[in-house]
Amino acid sequence: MEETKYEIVRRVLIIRLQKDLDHHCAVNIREKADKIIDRYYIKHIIFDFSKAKFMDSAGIGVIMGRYKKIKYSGGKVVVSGLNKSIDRIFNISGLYKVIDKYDTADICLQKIESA
Amino acid sequence: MEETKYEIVRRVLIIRLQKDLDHHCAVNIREKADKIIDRYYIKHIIFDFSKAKFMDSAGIGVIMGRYKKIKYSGGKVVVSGLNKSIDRIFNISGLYKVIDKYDTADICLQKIESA
Amino acid sequence: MNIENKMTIEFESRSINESLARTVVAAFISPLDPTIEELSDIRTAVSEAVTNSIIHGYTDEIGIIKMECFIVGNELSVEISDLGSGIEDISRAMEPLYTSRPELERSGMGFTFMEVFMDNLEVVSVPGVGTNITMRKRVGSVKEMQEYTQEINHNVL
Amino acid sequence: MNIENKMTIEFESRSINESLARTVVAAFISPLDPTIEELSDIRTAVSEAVTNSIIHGYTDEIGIIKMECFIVGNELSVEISDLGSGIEDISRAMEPLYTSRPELERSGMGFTFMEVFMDNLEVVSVPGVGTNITMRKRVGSVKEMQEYTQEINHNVL
Ligand SMILES: Nc1ncnc2c1ncn2[C@@H]1O[C@H](COP(=O)(O)OP(=O)(O)O)[C@@H](O)[C@H]1O
Ligand SMILES: Nc1ncnc2c1ncn2[C@@H]1O[C@H](COP(=O)(O)OP(=O)(O)O)[C@@H](O)[C@H]1O
Repeated sequence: MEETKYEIVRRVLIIRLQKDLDHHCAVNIREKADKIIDRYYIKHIIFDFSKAKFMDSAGIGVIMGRYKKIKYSGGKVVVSGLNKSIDRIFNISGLYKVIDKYDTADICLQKIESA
Repeated sequence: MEETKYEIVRRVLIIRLQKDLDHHCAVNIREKADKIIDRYYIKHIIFDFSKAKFMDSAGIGVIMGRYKKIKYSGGKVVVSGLNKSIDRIFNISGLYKVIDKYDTADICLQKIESA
Repeated sequence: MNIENKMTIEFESRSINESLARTVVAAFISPLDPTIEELSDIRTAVSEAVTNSIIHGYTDEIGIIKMECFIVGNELSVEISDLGSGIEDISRAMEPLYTSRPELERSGMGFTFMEVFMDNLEVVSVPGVGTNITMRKRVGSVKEMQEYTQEINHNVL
Repeated sequence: MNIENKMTIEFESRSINESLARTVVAAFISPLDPTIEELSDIRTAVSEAVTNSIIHGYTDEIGIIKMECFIVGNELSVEISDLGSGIEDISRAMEPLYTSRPELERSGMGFTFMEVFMDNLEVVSVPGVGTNITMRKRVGSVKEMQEYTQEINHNVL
């Protein structure tokens, strides 16, 4: 089973999700991400879904949770590579009101750093 | 769900298996193949497994059944494109004693027609 | 299409079994030849109900979750039940964004997704006894509709 | 590795459910991170037992087949049972190439595959009552063995 990948570029954390973002995975991601955020003074977060196939409402919790954590220090959460089903979950749940979407993690990084 | 494909080249029937060759599919393949064999005076049969992922002992029945049907008129059954697991089933069951294997359906056709 | 089939699976309330439940329901409906969207709708709805039984129904203990699936014609019905804590106030529980466990970063969108992604949702729950979720969805109906529309267009032209 | 999990699935004896049973067992063992070969071994053995319940156990009627799976440590155990015709002579049934239904092109290799592909096979059957097949297999053991061998080699060098 593929594990979620974490990459740090300057003060941006890129979380590359694998396969499913459900409650089972959410628990691990939340813990791991928060450790990295605190330890490496992370300002912005990119969730890259290009390898993810599935997300349910537990994913909303993970994303909103990280958003709340970094927004006070002016950080942004952006997402990339969503398939149709995951895009629909984002739409229905209203996540796009606070979170921007781009095609790839690279574009996310450019947008964040040029903002 | 992908359906098994049947192709007739001169008097050779090429059966292109999709996904699983289990008892469920075996029932259909047996019926369809026998109709074609009788109707089009089929002499040889190629089972192409290049799109197949799984075979159990029901597959042995289908292959041996067709072998018995055409061997009296000097026909041959040859197979191609087996993955490791299916190759192992062929080995254990002794099918290779009466059935030749080649890499692709095209090579099977050449071998049959040049024999 | 005239398919009939049924199955029941019981599994422990471990989060690893959320993906098991999704895979099982997907495999069970594959004879109906669902669209990618229908598959994703059903997988999501099942995931929500099973996760709820794990988190809210059984909280910290390991209990048994039961999922019964039926196909009649082109309709799937799925029943997911637990013998856990039950729900005190079902209508409040079903409100979008309501969650009793914000500390777990629950979004309160579980029931909303079950309603949106399935044709029909019924919730029966008794505090201290357990919860039973029944969901129904016609599968392949989009394709039938398209064929139907094409037929109509054809007739009009 | 210290995984524990269990599940039970009951489904109708329709041939369409042969692939369901394989998919379910594969999804159930995925936390054990099986090799492709182990997955294929287990899928084949389960397919044989389930097909037998459908063809031999229930013949032309629709009955219920039960599959119970357990993981303890890195061992899978699968129990497949039917309430069908049962087997008169188990040792003859288990002989390679023996089949009571050659007219269905059965090869008589089902039990042989279950034995070859699993570590352990037990057959309990009572004529007129039903049949119960229990199979066990350590999963991931090949990888452990390889690591062990590497360790030994390392120690020797
Ligand atoms: N199986 C269940 N057992 C007990 N309570 C439940 C169950 N399912 C749902 N609930 C209650 O209903 C509430 C709303 O559920 P839902 O809309 O799925 O949101 P969430 O799971 O994010 O809290 C839950 O917070 C919980 O209090
Ligand atoms: N579940 C079962 N119920 C009744 N009879 C069975 C069952 N499983 C196996 N048998 C008997 O054992 C024989 C051998 O089984 P097997 O080795 O799987 O070969 P095959 O299925 O090809 O006949 C069958 O032909 C049948 O007579």
